[in-house]
Amino acid sequence: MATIKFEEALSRLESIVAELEKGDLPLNDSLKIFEEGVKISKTCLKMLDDAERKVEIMVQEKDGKKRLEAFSVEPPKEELN
Amino acid sequence: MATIKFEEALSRLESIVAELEKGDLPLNDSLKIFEEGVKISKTCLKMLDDAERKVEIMVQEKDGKKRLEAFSVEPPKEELN
Amino acid sequence: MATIKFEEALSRLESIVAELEKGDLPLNDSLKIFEEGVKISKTCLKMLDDAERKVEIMVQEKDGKKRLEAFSVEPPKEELN
Amino acid sequence: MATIKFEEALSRLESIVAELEKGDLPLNDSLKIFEEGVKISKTCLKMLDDAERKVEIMVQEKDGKKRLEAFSVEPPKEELN
Amino acid sequence: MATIKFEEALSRLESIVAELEKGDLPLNDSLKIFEEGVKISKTCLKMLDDAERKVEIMVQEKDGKKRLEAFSVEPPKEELN
Amino acid sequence: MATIKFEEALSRLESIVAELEKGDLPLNDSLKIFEEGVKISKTCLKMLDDAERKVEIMVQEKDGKKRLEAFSVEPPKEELN
Amino acid sequence: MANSTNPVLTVTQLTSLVRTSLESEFLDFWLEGEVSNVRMPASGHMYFTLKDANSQIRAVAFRSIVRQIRFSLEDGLQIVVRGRMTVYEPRGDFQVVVESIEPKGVGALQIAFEQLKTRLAQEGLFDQTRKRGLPFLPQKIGIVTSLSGAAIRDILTVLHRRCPIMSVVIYPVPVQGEGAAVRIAQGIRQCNQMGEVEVLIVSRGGGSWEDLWCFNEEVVVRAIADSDIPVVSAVGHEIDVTLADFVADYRAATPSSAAEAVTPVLRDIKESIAMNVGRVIQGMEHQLQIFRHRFQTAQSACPHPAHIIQHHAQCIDDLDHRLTQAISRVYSVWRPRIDSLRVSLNAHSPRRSIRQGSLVIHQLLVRLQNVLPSLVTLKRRELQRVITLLQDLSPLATLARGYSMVELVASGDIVRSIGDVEVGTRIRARLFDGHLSCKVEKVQKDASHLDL
Repeated sequence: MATIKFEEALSRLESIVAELEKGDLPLNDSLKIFEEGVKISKTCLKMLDDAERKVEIMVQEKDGKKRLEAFSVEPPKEELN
Repeated sequence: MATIKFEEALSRLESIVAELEKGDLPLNDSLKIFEEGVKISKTCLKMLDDAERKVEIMVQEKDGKKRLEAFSVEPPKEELN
Repeated sequence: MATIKFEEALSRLESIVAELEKGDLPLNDSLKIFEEGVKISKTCLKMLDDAERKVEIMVQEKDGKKRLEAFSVEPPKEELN
Repeated sequence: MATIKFEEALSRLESIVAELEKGDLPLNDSLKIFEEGVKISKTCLKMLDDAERKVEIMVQEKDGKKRLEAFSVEPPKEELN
Repeated sequence: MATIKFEEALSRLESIVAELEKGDLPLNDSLKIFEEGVKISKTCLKMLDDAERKVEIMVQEKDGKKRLEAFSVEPPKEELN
Repeated sequence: MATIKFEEALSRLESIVAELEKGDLPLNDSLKIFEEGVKISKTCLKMLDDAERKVEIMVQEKDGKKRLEAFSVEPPKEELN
Repeated sequence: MANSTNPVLTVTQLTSLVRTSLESEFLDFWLEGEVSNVRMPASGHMYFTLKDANSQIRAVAFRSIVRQIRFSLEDGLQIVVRGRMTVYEPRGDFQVVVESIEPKGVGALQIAFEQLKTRLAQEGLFDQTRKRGLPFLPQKIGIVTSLSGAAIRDILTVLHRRCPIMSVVIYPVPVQGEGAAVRIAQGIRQCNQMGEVEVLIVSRGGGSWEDLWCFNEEVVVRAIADSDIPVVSAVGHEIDVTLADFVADYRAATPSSAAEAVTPVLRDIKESIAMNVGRVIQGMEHQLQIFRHRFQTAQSACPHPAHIIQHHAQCIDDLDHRLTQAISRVYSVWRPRIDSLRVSLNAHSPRRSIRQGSLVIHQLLVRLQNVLPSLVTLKRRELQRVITLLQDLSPLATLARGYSMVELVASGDIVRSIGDVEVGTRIRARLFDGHLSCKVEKVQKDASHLDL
């Protein structure tokens, strides 16, 4: 669901850019969407910056229960970083 | 002041200037519209300044802490709140 | 004084001068309209003084404190009040 | 004195002079109209003087203090009061 | 005396003189009209004196003090009283 | 005496003279009318003197003292008394 | 068909009729033969000939089909194609339009594949309308694959390279052999149950047709079809096509391209955001500049009312000056007029007539004074003459000659005779210069008197 917002935010940002670049908005409206645009971009960037990579693996216990466990990337994977 | 739009104020100012330039107004009327013009130009200026400050602040906030600190040592900006 | 318009006063003064310059008025009438003319010209000058002061104040307000102080050290301006 | 108009007085004076010039009046009548003529000429002069003084005063008042002071050092003007 | 006009008195005087000069009046009548003539002439002269004094006064009043003093040093005028 | 007119007296006197000239009157009557004639002539003379004095007085009154004196030095006038 | 009534056909008409006829007759058939004359021009379509001992026929595989061929077509290869007939009208050639190509000899597996595919297709599982879009930037990705294969490595590598923040949940499953299909389907369902991921990659590396077979099994296909989470399939190499590929929302040719399909490049996103926000700021600043410029233009063009006021003040000064001039001109007209009237009045004062009157009166007076004395003198002269006459005639002259006249005192009667008196009578004797009062003493008659 957060991804939908993110996408919407990005497209909103794009339409803000288009509208501001047309330049035919009243000052107040421009200011508002400017503010909105800046906020959106901050929010988006923050989302991207704040996200932490987690690689997990679903494992099955002996009792048959399943749970997620951190998946340690194998040595060959290290090379990828 | 918040109720009048910048564009309306600006276009009123422009029509005042046009009328004053025509120069065929009675003294009293030219005084009155000059006064109005002065007021409106103050309003416009304030609106513009406010808008610019807002933009600056937002841009600085966007650009993070460093700029923000640069702000806080500028006392004149504080007075404007 | 506020009720009569400057332009009306000015045109009355012009017609008084014209009538006096024609020179065919009875003495008494000449005196009367001369007196009226003098009054009107005083009134007009006062109106103009008022207008000037008003404009000055407006401009001072517009330009803020600095000008105001600059003004208050101009003694000739004080005499006009 | 105020009830008679200067112009009427002046034209009466003219007809008195004309009648006196004809010279065929009885003594009494010529005395009477001469007397009237003298009175009228005094009246006229006074009217004119008054008018002129009034005008002077008005002009002085009109021209304000500076002129007034300039006047008060002109002794000949004082005699006219 | 005030009721008789100067001109009537004068013409009466003239006819008295004429009749007396004709010389055909009785002594008594002559005496009577002579007496009348003398009276009339006195009256006339008085009228003239009065008139002159009146005129002088009028002229003096008109011309003010200076003329009055100028008059009072004219001895010939005094003799007429 | 005042009732009789100078001219009547004179004509009576002339008729007395005429009667006396006729000479046919008794001495007695002659004497009587002669005496009457003398009386009348005296009366007439007095009338004339009176008239003369009267004129003098009137003339003096008219002209005042000086003339009176002027008169009184006119000897011919004295003779008439 | 009656020859006599048949109209003459044009070539085009005939060709078109033949095509229609062929196409409706040979709509779907399997054809076996040897490949020759393989030709693949730039269009990406593939043209070849199929032949057997006696005949040959032209065949065309259009680009979309060519892409699905999981083996390379070479001359001499025995293949089975599924296709339909058509006529290439410009040349009048009839040809097979190939729908799918399989090497000859796949046998029952292939048939089963085709049968399941047809059934599921009829159910609508492969409809394009069922396919869902992939999320733009999923927070978490699920991967259903084997831990041992190259696929997981490739996927993780690509994910990390493109989007280092991407979280992953791996559902390890066997991807070949007995029971693999069920485990794969379980993995898919499990993933849906956990609900943590936004997109799911179902994958395995390359292998033989048989190795990949579990991805053609119905349980897997249905698990994919039932998934609430969009599924990306990446099975084998590019040429390998499984039913899982048909049912997936997106078919990736390889595990790497599956990873690419589910993640954007993070750096690109950030750059795009940064660029957009830059444009937002610029746009705003530009607009502010335009407004400020417009405002400053208006403000600096505003005329100051002081000019107007000064103009008016000058006007009034001028009028004021004219006013004063005009009024003094009024006086300069009136005053000389009065002065000249006063001079005329004085010149014609009654003094002159008074003086003249007095002159006339004095003249009359002189005449008056002269006339009466001369009148009196005249009268006196007249009187004198009469008086002289009277004196000349005076009876007293007689008396003066010595006569006297006697009269009675008592009666005044003249005494004419001695008889008029007696002794003692008082008488008066008149002489020429007076009278005497006497008393008669004696009466004596005179002798000389003659009595007649």
